[in-house]
Amino acid sequence: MTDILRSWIGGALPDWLIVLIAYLLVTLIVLFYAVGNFIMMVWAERRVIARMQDRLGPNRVGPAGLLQPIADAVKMFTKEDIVPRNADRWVHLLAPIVALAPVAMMLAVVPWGRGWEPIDLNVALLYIVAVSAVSGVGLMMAGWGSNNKFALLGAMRAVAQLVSYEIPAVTALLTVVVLAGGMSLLDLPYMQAGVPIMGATILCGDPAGCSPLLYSTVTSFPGSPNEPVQALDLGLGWWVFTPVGFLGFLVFFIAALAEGERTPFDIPEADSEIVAGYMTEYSGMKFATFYIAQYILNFALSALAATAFLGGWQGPGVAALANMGGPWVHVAAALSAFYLLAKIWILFFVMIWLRGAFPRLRVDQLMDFAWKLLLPLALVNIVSASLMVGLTQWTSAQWGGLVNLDGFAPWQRQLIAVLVTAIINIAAAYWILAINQRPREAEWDEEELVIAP
Amino acid sequence: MNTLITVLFLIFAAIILASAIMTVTVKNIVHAALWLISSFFGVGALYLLMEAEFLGVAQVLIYVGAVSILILFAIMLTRDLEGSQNRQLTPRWWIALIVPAALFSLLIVPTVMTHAWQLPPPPPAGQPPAISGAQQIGAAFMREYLLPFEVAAILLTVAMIGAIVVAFEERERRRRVLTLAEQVRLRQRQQQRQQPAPRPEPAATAVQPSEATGSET
Amino acid sequence: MPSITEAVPLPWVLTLAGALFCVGLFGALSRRNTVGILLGIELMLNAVNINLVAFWRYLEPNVVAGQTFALFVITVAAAEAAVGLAMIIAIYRARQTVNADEVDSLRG
Amino acid sequence: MTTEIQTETTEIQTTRGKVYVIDRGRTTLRAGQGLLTGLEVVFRHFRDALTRKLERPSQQTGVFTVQYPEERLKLPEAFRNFPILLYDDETGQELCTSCFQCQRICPPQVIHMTQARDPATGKPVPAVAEFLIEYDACMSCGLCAEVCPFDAIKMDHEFEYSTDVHGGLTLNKEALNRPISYYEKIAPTFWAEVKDSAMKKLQGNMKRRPDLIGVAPQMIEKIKAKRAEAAAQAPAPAPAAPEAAPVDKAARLAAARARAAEKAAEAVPEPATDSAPTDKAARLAAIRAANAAKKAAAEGAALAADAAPPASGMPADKAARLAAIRAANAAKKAAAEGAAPAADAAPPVVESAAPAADAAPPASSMPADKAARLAAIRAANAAKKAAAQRDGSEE
Repeated sequence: MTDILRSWIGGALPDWLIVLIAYLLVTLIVLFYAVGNFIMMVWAERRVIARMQDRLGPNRVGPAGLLQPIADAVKMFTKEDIVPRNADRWVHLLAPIVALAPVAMMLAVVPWGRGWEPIDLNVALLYIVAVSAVSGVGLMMAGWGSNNKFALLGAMRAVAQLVSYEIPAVTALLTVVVLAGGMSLLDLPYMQAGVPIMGATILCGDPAGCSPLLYSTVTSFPGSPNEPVQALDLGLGWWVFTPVGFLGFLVFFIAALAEGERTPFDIPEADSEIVAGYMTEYSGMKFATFYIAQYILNFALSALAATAFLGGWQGPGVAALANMGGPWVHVAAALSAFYLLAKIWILFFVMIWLRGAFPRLRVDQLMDFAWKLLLPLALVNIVSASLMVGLTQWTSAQWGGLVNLDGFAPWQRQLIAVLVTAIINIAAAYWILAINQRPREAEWDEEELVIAP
Repeated sequence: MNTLITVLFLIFAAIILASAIMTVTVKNIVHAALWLISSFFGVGALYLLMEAEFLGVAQVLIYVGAVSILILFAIMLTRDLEGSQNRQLTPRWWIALIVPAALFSLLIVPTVMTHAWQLPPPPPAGQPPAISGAQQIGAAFMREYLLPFEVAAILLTVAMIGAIVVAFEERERRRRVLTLAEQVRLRQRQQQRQQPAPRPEPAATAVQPSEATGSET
Repeated sequence: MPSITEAVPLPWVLTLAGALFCVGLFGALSRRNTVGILLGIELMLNAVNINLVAFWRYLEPNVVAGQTFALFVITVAAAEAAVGLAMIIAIYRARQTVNADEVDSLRG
Repeated sequence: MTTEIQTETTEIQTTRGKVYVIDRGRTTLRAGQGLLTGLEVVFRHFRDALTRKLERPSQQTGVFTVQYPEERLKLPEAFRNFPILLYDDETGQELCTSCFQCQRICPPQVIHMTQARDPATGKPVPAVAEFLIEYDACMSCGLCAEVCPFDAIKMDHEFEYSTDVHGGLTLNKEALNRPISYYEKIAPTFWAEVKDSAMKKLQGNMKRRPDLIGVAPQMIEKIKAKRAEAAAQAPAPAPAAPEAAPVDKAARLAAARARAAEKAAEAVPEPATDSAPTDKAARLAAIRAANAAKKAAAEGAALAADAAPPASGMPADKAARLAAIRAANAAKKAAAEGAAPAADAAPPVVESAAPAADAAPPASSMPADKAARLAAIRAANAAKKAAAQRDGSEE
């Protein structure tokens, strides 16, 4: 963007101003993209959940009810802004902003398409995690500043949930860090080129005879410091197809559900128990701000899950188009952006689906689930990820002579790694599920049991 | 460009100091904690300005995302104390003011200003200075700082266990609430125990409401 | 690429850190509320971290010692906050107060 | 998917209530299997809701939404929203007689009415002059419709009354009026139950309403037009049989009346509870009275035919009166003749005579009505006297 602006306005403006304008423009574009998606998500959620409940959903405003979010927005704008008399005015006012701002900041580092990256931050994954943790402060402020028991209770629940689910989420993302050998989000889609399960390990035998439509230059298969190679590239080497990536994706997605306060983890705003949680005392635009924050958080988390595990913008045809060069590169970029958007929306559909299917968890179930199931699985997964990297890339010297895979072709090593990690992960999943089961009837100690009143 | 950085530094410094002063002076302890968060943010931004990206992000993650949330939780678990009637400062707070003020004006500023700092020579033009990032930090932790790293890990574990032990609220009994199915199963078992010789017809095992209340025993 | 080393002299940064430390010290000394004391301590730790990072950036940008130590400080701060707050909660449970003045007996 | 459950059900009392335990044999759920089943069910609903509409209640998936303004569910007949007033399609006569029953019973007191008065005499007429219902305060209890003896007020199915006019929900008679055919359409079985009695009562009331009083406001113009039309057509056939018509009419009327009397006598209601003979005697008396009435009517008709100058209903009226008197006499005689046990049955006789007398007056003229009532009263008195005599002689 900076370069384009430089070429347009050239020397008319000082360079720093051009940089500033470019950043502002990119920010605006990303924010509008997110808000546009938010609008569509609100509409889609209502329509889809309605169909799941054998209803039609909003279909009056505009074609198929598409303008319903606009109508809602108008309603929100024109509503009275009510601040409870004993509320802490400033905290009450700032809370929605503090909740929304970090969520919007998360969008800055996501690569939205091939070459469409707002910011290249080399600690992007950590940045996303850090920034998403900040919104907890906003929730706490909302709960405390409202001077309302329900709000405070909701805020405490929300923050407790956010903090405890951050740990499995971060641990699952660590898998990606191990696989990628870095925390930059930009490299992740490039590393997920190739074919399912095997990744970019099926190399071109004869560099001259490989069609650029099927083969592309891959600088590294996961984390490898090797020379660039020509590998078969269908844009499908997503990590979710490997055992490590699959388990990591599951854990991360579940944790993301909890962080985004989606059903079945919508305990903080359980409307049947505590009205609307921390949003109880909010109305009008402030409420809308929370609402937007929640949906954009879901959007960003879906984007992160898609980028980290589902190949991001990677998809069939992107590499081929990019290899054709010239204007096709832009077509490839557009196609890749579409792929990412499609993945985000599929994940969002799953979120709606889960909301349609499952009831809300209790708080203790929620905590049990995070600490007794997700976290052990994620920890085991990190071990698997390390093994995966070691088996595919380390030389026998790095292994200290324990394992010698130097003579194998990349695809053979990949296959071995996939098998080993699959065994480890499946065994671990069975074991952890088994020890988490309720005690069998034969093992009941009747003194310990309490019959619910 | 340098002016921009200077201005940014001054802004961040102002945010940090103003927030810190508010933190130690406001009456409402929740507000103090919120001002502290603002100060943490300023420090994080300063780290980014000093090109310590990893540290800046870690600052936000740990201080803002964890420590301040912990503090807010603690405040809210020990409520009714931030009432404005309560004096927030000790009776001899002016002594507490004199000591840091003296420390700052008599010791820190003269030392910092007069000391001859041996700054490394600026790198040759057009070549950015080599700045260590996240990867170097990771490598350092695994090599020369392995022992401190492990100690830190143990410290964190100890802190976690300690925090749980200290704050643990002992209940009379840890109990598990049965699901309805389990409750039914339990009834059946108790029933079987009460009737060691089960009657032949299965209908007899059906529990009548009056029996189930335990009047038989 | 401009850097902070050219734009801001090191003493400024160190003065900022010193000022922050003194503010934190004042907070830790003057507050009656134990949570308030903890806030002051957090400020002081942050001041130290600024110093460490500044020294790393200005004096030895190639050596990660400064950042590493800052990370250790953060670790310790987190541990301290966790244990300290747990203690505050325990004290509150036992005595219904978090005032440092009133907690003057060594008996639990 | 019908799996038959062979094992018997046991019930177990728990703290949360009674639980019926069905042993379905061995079922083991693996971890997450239940969750996946739930997802599958929801997805099936989602898929089917995209493709089809729920048509039969037996279908479990598919959109069941009714898109209200365009599509509507058929309302059940007993649905009640706000009350309406009925009027006769043909004559435009309202069924309401302003008896004030509904006004009295209305719990929120939203019904208000004024009785119509004859402009000539100033006397009240069994018709309503103005009728107001405040729909906005109506609670749709339907008591007014329950209590109405003339089936004039009924509960409507219409429920779309939103308005932004303050006071726009206070409806007057014109707004409340609906033709009977409308009510018959929305509640056919309900109307069929009350149709006959309602129409009969209306016939009775119509006689006591001079001119256009009691005609639904929206029908007045139509009725006038119809009358004008009828007037335009009437002169043509009138000269052809100027005499025969009225006489004929009177005769037919008398016959009808006699038949009615007969019928009424046959259908002697409850009072004769204790003994069959009494009943029989009473019926006998009634039949005789009817016969007498018939004869009298026939005579009267003849007389009328003789005596009547061509035109109006007055002579016929006279004849009718005569017939009534004769009927009364006959009844008196019958009562006197009646056996001792008939004493108890006297009221039925009176009753049977009264309808006959009531039915007597033609058209709508007051005097005739009066005369008939007089005759009836006389008949009743005679019967009573006869009964008293019987009683006395018995003792």
